[in-house]
Amino acid sequence: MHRVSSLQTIAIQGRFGADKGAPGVTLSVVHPLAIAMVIARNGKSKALKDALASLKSVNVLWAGPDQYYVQSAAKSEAALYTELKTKLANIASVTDQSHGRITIRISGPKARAVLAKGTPIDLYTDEFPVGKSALTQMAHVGVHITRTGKDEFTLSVFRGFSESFWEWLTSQAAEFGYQVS
Amino acid sequence: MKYSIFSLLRNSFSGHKNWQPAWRNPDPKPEYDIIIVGGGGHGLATAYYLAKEHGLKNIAVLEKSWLGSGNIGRNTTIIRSNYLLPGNNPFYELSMKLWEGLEQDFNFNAMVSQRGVLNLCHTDAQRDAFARRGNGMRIDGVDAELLDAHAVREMYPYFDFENPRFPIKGGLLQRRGGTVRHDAVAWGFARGADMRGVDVIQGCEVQGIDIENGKVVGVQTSRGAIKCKKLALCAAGHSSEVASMAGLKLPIESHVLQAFVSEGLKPFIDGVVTFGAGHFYVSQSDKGGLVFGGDLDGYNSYARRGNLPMVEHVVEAGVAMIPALSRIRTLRSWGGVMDMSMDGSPIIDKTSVHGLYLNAGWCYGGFKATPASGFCYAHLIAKDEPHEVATAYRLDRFRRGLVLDEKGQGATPNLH
Amino acid sequence: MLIPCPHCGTRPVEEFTFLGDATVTRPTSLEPSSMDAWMDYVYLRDNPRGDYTEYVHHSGGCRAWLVVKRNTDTHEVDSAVATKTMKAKT
Amino acid sequence: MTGFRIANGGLIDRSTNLTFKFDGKSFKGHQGDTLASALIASGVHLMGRSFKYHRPRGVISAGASEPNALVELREGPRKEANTRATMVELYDGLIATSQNRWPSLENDFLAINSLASSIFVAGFYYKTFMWPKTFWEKIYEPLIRKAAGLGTASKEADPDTYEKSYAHCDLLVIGSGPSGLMAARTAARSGARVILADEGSALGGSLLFENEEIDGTNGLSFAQTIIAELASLPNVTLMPRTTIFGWFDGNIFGGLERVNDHVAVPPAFEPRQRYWRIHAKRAVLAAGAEERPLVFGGNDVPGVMLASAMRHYANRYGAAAGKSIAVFTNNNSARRTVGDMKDHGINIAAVIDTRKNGKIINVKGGKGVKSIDLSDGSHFECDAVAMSGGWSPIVNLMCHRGAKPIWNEIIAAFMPPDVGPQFRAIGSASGKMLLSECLNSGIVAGTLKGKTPPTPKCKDEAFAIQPFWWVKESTSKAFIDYQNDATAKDLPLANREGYGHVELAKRYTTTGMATDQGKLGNVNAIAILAEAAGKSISEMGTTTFRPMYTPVSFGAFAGPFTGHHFQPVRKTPLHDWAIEQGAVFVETGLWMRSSWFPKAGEDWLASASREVKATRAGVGLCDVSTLGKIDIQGKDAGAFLDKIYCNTFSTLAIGKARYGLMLREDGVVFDDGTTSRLADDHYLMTTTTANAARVMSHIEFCHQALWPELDVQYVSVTEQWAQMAIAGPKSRATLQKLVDGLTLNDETTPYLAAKDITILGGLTARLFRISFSGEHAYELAVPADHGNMVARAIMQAGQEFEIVPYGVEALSMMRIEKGHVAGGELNGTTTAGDLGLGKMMSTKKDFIGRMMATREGMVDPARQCVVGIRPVDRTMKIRSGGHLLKQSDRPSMANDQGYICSVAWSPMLDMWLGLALLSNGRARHGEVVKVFDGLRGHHYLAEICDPVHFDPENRRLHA
Repeated sequence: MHRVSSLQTIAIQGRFGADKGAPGVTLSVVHPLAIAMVIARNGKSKALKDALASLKSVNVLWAGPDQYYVQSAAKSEAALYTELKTKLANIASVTDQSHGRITIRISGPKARAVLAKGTPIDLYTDEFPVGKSALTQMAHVGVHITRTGKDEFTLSVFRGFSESFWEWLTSQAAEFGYQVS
Repeated sequence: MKYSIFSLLRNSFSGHKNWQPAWRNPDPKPEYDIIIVGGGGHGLATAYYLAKEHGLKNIAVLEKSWLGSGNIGRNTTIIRSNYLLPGNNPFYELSMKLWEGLEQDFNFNAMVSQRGVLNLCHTDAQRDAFARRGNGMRIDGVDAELLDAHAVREMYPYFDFENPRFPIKGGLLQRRGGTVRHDAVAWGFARGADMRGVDVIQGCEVQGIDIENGKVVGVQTSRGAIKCKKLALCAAGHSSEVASMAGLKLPIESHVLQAFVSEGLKPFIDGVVTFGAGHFYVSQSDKGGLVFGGDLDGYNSYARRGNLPMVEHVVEAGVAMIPALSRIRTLRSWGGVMDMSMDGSPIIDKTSVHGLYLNAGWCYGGFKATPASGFCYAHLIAKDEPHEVATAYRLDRFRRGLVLDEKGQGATPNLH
Repeated sequence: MLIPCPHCGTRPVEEFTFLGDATVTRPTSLEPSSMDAWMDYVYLRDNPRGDYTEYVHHSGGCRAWLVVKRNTDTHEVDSAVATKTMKAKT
Repeated sequence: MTGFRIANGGLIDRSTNLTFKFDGKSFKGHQGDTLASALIASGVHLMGRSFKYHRPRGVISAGASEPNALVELREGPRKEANTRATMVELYDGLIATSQNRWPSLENDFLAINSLASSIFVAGFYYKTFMWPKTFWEKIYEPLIRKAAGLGTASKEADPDTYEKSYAHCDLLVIGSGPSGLMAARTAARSGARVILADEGSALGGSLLFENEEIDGTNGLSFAQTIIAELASLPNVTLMPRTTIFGWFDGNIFGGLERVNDHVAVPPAFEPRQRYWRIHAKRAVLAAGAEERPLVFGGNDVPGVMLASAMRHYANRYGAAAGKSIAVFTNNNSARRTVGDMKDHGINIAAVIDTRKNGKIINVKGGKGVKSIDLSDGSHFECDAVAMSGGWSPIVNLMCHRGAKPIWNEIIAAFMPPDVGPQFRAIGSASGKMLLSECLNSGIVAGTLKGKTPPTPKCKDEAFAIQPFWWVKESTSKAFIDYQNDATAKDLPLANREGYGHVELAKRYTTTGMATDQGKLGNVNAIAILAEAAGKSISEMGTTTFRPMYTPVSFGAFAGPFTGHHFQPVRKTPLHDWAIEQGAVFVETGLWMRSSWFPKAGEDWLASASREVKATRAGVGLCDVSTLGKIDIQGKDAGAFLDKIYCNTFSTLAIGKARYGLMLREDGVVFDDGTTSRLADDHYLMTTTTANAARVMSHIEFCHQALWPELDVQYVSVTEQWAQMAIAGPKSRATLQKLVDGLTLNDETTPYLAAKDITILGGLTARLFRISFSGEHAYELAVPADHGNMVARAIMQAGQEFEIVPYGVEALSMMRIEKGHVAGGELNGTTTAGDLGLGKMMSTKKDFIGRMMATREGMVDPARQCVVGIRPVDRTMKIRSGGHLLKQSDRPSMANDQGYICSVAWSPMLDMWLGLALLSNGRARHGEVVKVFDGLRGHHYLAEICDPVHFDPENRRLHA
């Protein structure tokens, strides 16, 4: 069934903010996305890590002690959930969060400068390399952040905050000029 | 020398060379009937009322630093008697009545200024709670008014009524609330106590409490041992430390509370206003600075300084309430150490040690209580029984399940 | 103030929530005679000036509860350990 | 020199002509000027009036410590009071107005205060204005308030924006003078991440105006070369116009960047200012030293200024403070002023050195210097006086965490304390008075690894000082704190009256409490107070240094979180549907909830009443997505819930829901909600909207800190599910149209059933048969992205039953009709017993709050407990917050019996009714009490009854 993102009518494509040549950042909403939270059962930390390592065509992102977001853009949320339930039985608790979180990708030369207006995490490449995920706060909202490239990050927030968070993010990007794609 | 315009004029002719010290600077005597630990507002007020109301003379107030260096010297100067619970209301109203005659009483202008305290509400639930509180005041004849948004706008048209996150729906106003020049309260009580024979001793730190057979007999201080018949602890912020010298453990944690002042301005805001959708309250001193504050920093601390997150938290709320604050500048921040009690209410009581009394746990509401706290503590010390308006402030209320929890937060001191 | 979260690395105080003394232990007895111990647990605190051991929640991060050793005078933080790890060791 | 503009040199661009207005009069200046320098170059010295005596005052410094030249900058909503003219970069069209004067700066009526100054000594107001008592608020105080204060703030909303940002570095260098530049370059060359911040508009510090020679070149080009190198390095961030205003725990520094204060209006999309939180592994304080005024009669006459400020204006801005200048000093740094002024062709009328040839006793002149009288009886004409009382290292930041500075006899100044390797002072901020020492200390501090590079060669000028604190022979006033008009005589007076401790003297005389926070005057004050008290300066000590080093705008601290963005808005998955239905929203915490759904002409009461009636008659749909939902799994999930709830959940059957009540450890009710068992090891907890976050933290604490051995995992799923209450006798028929392959009846879906189903041909959903309204009702949860679509489908399905959307107002009416407790009763002070739920507390297990709930006060029968209440006169409106009295009792708190917590209009019973907390209330059903609502002038009789006003037998629930 067709999923409607909470930013469907908010994140309108186009070029916004200051015009200083190429946009400082590009923003896009990653939707639809299947997301499951998996949390290791008692004493199963290692077993879960191993099991997750063997999964195919999913992203596994650290999301707290013994907790991970498993993401897939290709699978349906039901398929991902069922697969994980089966494969991780007795190893982890699995919860569908596909609809609970909105994921936004931010990329471009000013991505770090925009995010520094929100998070206290040092996003300097040496300190926060590609592939690393962290949990933090930006603009009074809890954010799960992952570095996906030298100048590219994904941010995920609770669905209900997504519009408010989008407004903040775009207002902070405006001085550099931004593209929504 | 009595202070008045005449004494001031007289002294101006002699180049102000003849002013006498506002209080003596006595050395401690070997023994007192009553020793009060802590030369802050409450300690000095206690000494003053012991002398004035109970005719007791042989009293010392021991202050480890300079007079008024504790929370009396680092608060936001607000007075009010708009409490919710039956155990609190009469006490704070007594305090308000004492404030109203205080300056003439101790012959010191502390600038008691009743320009009103307005608490804003932003939801129906908050308004209901204000109605309950306001009626709890009115039922005892204390002034309280419930304002709607229109009435608030009449008073403060430049608040954010147009584009707020949480619209102002009204407020609870106590017109008799206001501010007092805080340092002057300490000085006035010190002068008043001194004139009545109390020894106010600065730079005298209590380092030990001498107990024999379950009874207090004296204290060890940085200026030697001093004997006493009764010992009254009054060291808010540090009550746990002082009480531990007598082997007592208290239902108290120490927390830091920041406050701020802006650069001096021509009249900007007349009364005291508290924001109901965030932690912010503000008033303007006679000198022109906006005095404002908010919530505790949140962590246990004995440091008289805070950190940036609470500064932001408070100021965000301030600008949300009054957008015009934006271009005004914050001049200075400071921090005080609060006795945060487990139910957010104070303790005025005897302890399990004979002759040892406790006045503690004022959280961040101690300033407005200063006169009543001194008055009731003096009553307790002199008569060995609580004053009728302070009966809810007993130490055994925790054990008995009779806590006085205005905010309904339970045993989490940093949430009160 | 910075707190070295064992899961997230060093983060500033704005991401944390403080609960207070972590040296108190929840009694197990439900007998009326254990009321003193319960009073101690729920209400009474040493409230030391100086070294302090406290429960801290990384509420704005990984949401782990930590036991933090911190000085209440200087605010210097000595260590932060996840409560789960601590309890598992004892 | 034309007028007071020196013909050439300096860092101003003489090819630009900027026009600006001061007090309505037009002036011209150049790019690179400050407002102060442009006014001085225009021959204007009178820039302000003092606080108490309204004395004419001119600029005294060239930087952030300026106490006198404060102006209202800009107009309308952008007006900023108390802006230091010395820090304002000139831009075309600038408008500034002097302040604290009436009617004009030239002729200030309140200068009359000066005549009464023999009465207006320190602390005079504590001794008077007490009689008659009522006069304080009516007469004295309003006059005082009007006269006090400095600038007038705008009351309009600020049109500009502000930002916040974090920064991280290996080394933060505060100040970009000789030592700061060396530290930054040395660290940067070794690859460290460096931030160089300076309060000034340009980097370079004292090298921007002092004549120095370093490495064979002049100091300015030496600085410019280094700055260019730093600017080219990717690991260096240069932050001019950035004040580091505070040092905080964790070596975190607060900074204020004045991004666009140097232009009339910020460019589009750019903030006015940006507030920085800088996390620095190490930092060095290279803020330099502050020159001190000397204390002598008339040291406040416009035209008297610091010797270094005078050469700052001349060398950097080409602005001459006068044509004939007297120099007054106690140290040899002022020699530079003499030399520089001569180089600019300015006459030196006299050089008075306290170490050699006496003192200035009085400065003559009202609104500008005319002449000086010396201690030897001589008299000189001059139009400006340069003074130097020595140099104070700018130690402020290093003292922000409680350390005290240390008095040094040799340089007669307070030195920064040792606060550890994370933060060190260098250069003149550390008391180094020779240029070579400053350069060297910067290099040493910048060497984070490897060998220390060599120090550039330079010419040093020897420094010597003989402290001199107060020309006591002066007959006119000698000022310590310029802005607050504290004079030298005030300090001995304070000591005489018992306020001799430095902190008491500060408070009594207000010395150091002005907008400059004693930057210029405090050391002089301490020295004079020490002498009066017979103590050494070291014994006297300083007052406390606190943030902000220089004042910071509220706007910067608030950043973008103002107005509607004060807190984030949280929207439910049904928000769009609710808008389509015409919802009026209400803030509930951060959530926007639909409150009522008015039809044309309806107010909230009419709308909500109609919603209730339609729901109770047919079917209604309510968005309950905001309730907290926590997914709890694990083999010990049931055992864990038994600890959290006072009732038992481990015995709950799979596929069933149960109402749960949780207490705090002190025995008071914490939260309630319905929790379902979805599988053997899987529960779904719901919490109230208000407590959702707190319950989650509580669960995390209980598991991680108390019972980590339990195998339990939990995660919030509040946002995953759109949840809808479908209530009313036609709810089943409505829902039946949506569900796939399931006949809804009491067998398949009994009361309190909880099951996974699919709807609309395969959409995952969860169905709960639970009710808050008292009706036969369900809650249906679907994944959030489908929320709006499903709500529309339900509306479609219910059309034949005249389905209505209902909001929280209707919800509240129905729950009060049914006597269900909510926020008004779950107020953090009520026990399970108070709420009539005492029997829920299990006696067979430990749970949070069990023991404390048994204390005598918690089980006292006289406690206030929940009852129903209705007016005896059924036509009367009642309101929450009224207090309850026995009919025979007079109003007083002592007689207080309780209060009304929640009220609602009951559309079903056609009257106002409510819930109240009443002492021993359960035994008092049927009693008539007096309601005291003095706040709204309303006193009436009300009847106490069972809290369940409507359908007490719960027939509708099971219908």
